[in-house]
Amino acid sequence: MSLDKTGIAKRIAQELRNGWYVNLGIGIPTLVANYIPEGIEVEFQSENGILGMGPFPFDGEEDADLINAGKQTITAMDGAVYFDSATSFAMIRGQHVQLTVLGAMEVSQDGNIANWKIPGKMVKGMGGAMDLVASADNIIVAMMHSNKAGVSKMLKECSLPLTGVGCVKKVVTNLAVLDIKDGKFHLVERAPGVSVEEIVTATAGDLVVPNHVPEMKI
Amino acid sequence: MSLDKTGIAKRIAQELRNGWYVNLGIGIPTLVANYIPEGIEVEFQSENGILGMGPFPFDGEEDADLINAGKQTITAMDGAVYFDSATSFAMIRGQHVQLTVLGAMEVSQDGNIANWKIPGKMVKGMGGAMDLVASADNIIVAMMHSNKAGVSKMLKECSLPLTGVGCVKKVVTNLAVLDIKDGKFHLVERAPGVSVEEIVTATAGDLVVPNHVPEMKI
Amino acid sequence: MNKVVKDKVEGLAGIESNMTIMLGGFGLCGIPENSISRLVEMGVTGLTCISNNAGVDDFGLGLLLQGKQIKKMISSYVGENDEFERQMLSGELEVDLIPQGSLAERCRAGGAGIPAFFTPAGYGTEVAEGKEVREYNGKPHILETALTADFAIVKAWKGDTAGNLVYKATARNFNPMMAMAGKITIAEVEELVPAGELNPNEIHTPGIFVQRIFQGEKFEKRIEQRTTRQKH
Amino acid sequence: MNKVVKDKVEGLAGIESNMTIMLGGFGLCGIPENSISRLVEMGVTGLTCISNNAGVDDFGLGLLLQGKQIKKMISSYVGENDEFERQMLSGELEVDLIPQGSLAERCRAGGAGIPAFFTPAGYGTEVAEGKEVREYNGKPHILETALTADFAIVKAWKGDTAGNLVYKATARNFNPMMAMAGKITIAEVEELVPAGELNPNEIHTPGIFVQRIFQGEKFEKRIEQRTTRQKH
Repeated sequence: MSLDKTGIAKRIAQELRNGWYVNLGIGIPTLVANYIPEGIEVEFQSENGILGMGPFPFDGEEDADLINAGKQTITAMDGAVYFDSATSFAMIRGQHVQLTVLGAMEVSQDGNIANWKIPGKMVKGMGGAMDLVASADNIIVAMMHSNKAGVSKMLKECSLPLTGVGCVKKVVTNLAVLDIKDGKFHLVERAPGVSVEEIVTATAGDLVVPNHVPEMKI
Repeated sequence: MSLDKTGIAKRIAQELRNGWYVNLGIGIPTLVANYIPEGIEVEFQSENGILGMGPFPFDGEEDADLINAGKQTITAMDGAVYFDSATSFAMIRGQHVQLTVLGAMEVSQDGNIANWKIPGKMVKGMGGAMDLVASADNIIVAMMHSNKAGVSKMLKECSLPLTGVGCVKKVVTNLAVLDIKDGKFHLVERAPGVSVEEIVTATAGDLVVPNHVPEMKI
Repeated sequence: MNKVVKDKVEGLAGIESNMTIMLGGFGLCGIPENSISRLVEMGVTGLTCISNNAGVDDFGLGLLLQGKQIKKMISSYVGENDEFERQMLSGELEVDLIPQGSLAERCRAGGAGIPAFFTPAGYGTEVAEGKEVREYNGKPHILETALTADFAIVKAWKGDTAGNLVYKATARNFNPMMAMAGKITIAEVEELVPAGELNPNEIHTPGIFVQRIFQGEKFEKRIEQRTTRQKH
Repeated sequence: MNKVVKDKVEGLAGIESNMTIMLGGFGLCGIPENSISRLVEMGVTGLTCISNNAGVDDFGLGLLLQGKQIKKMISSYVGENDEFERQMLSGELEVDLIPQGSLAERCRAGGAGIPAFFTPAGYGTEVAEGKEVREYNGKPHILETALTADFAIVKAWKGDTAGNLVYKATARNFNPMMAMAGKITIAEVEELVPAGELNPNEIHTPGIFVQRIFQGEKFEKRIEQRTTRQKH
């Protein structure tokens, strides 16, 4: 049984390490904040200008001047700080943020990622994604293994305009955890109840499968 | 009778225009702040991080955390603001400061200036001077026309290591006001009681002298 | 150094068709609402707008899009706006999409007299097309140039008569860099106080960057994504 | 995210001879006094120090110069220090003099992941020797590269346990940029408060840039040029 979005978020949350500053993209990545493992303290950076982002405000306590990069109303934790966009990307580009989690439309086996444009159809813009993927040493992509039409998003080469090249090292999907190295996908874990065959079938790029593929613990 | 340092400062103060932000260097330039013409409002920037610099503090009210670029204790006017060094030079480099007044060891007729180093003898460093002269559109040099040995500081070419090239457009000395254009000094005004001949003699560079040279009004 | 102008009418005087204008804000947060409404009233057209986003259909820069006042948008993210997408896909609207960090840094550079800088963002993508690539620390970087504007319009929480500005929370975003990069910078503020009332240690934008300041008539401060939780 | 260390001993642990260290301050204003005294105690030598100034003979970085702990100084202005001048002119001390604005911007760039940028400062002078020149807006600019350090040591007025810092008046100067540019950044503060006590809108250096923070034992805060006027 493949994971739902919450499951993907829970699995990614296991990658968090104590003391990390973390930038979570819109969508599944945002959910990661809800599943921080016990004993782990991290601080969330939102690129529109807050470090120490807290949970959504209580009903009636929203502040139009306090939002995250997804334009959602939020709160600030004790020890939070606000800053301008140049400083925000100084943090990101200067590699002061230890982990970036973001979504993707496509990922290729050489670590390329596409998530900002479908020529002639959809052009929302890259927002901060190009800065994030070009800068961060540690990027995890959170996405469904295939699109709604059942076509694999784990490719030999991306077909859509790129967001960044050679930058993705780990992907967590509804089916599996994959590492990217040496120009190939490497199967690391499979979702509970998902067979290696299912993952192989759903992966269009080259996939290295070890003899033993452990099941995720969620 | 040539001007003293105060006289030079008074003459330069006449160049101030309402609403200008002004950076004053160490030495004679600092004195300019004492002679702002009536009806003129300017604000002083000191490159170590204050805009709206006020007079020296009263005895006993010095604050070690509030100094100017000459490391002197100062005060802050109403409307003052503190900022970091990068922001300070963003103001300077970005040409938000309308006038820079600084001292010099030598000035040449093509607008070059030297004021930071005497090889083998004195190396204090350029501080902010290189940024100031390379950035400002409007630079006035305040200096004595000749050095203590009587050697002209207004030269065909600077002999000392340069601080900036082609940047000085006006010099106010103890003897005269000179403009620099077309690769020559141009005599604009003479100090009260100083003859054109004295100025010609004290100027080693090419000097254009008009028929009538008015006396400064101080 | 009094920078105060009476209102948005006086504040935006001199803005003409075909000019380049920077506008602060992220989404609808920290946008200069009063000035945008004035731009609608003025009816200037052919504008090049530099702004991280393009508003929503009926608020923010969306209002200028409705009136076809914008010729070109320079932004990082332009979703949530159907009219924008329609004009862009039909070719009526020129769009230059820039990585958000590069947009912020290019505005800062414009204000700081830095004409160009290298950044890793966008290397290997269409953003890098035609741009110089150079390797630093074993990583390719592209050369990006500074952005400036005829007018920058920013929105602050508090401002003083000398033009010093304080922003609130994440409404700060692009406002400080854009304030630096305008040939003329206009600030609309929620509260205008006499010089000396703001703590000089707590000012975000020094008044030297601001040429005109006025207190906005009315701030709707619309929320784009109202997300809340229940009290237990 | 607790960044607190006990004292200067714990704060400066790991600094070794021949490392590159950035130190905040302008003249003697805003310098990390307690950390400098600890560097003297530690006796580390062969240091490359990046600091706008070099202290005076018996205070600030002058103390490290007395003990010949510094191999190289990267600064913009080094007057007011006889021992410095002696070591430099005799060739004992390497000195790299950098325009002040370029120094500030190079530190910021180091912290911000900008490996290089163009600036007009120093064009046509010996500072430009060997550097690439390019014309922008009709004016020549030189390419300057980022500066980083093994350790950056900064001094703030107040700090919280999360490493957020607030500076006072002109003691801010180079501290914020250097805080960004250290691989490890150490902050000594006059007052250390729990996270949540500083207003998040008024913080100058976000805690993300600071790895260790401690409250200094004692701040002499020596004044270099005491200038005053009489009350009338």
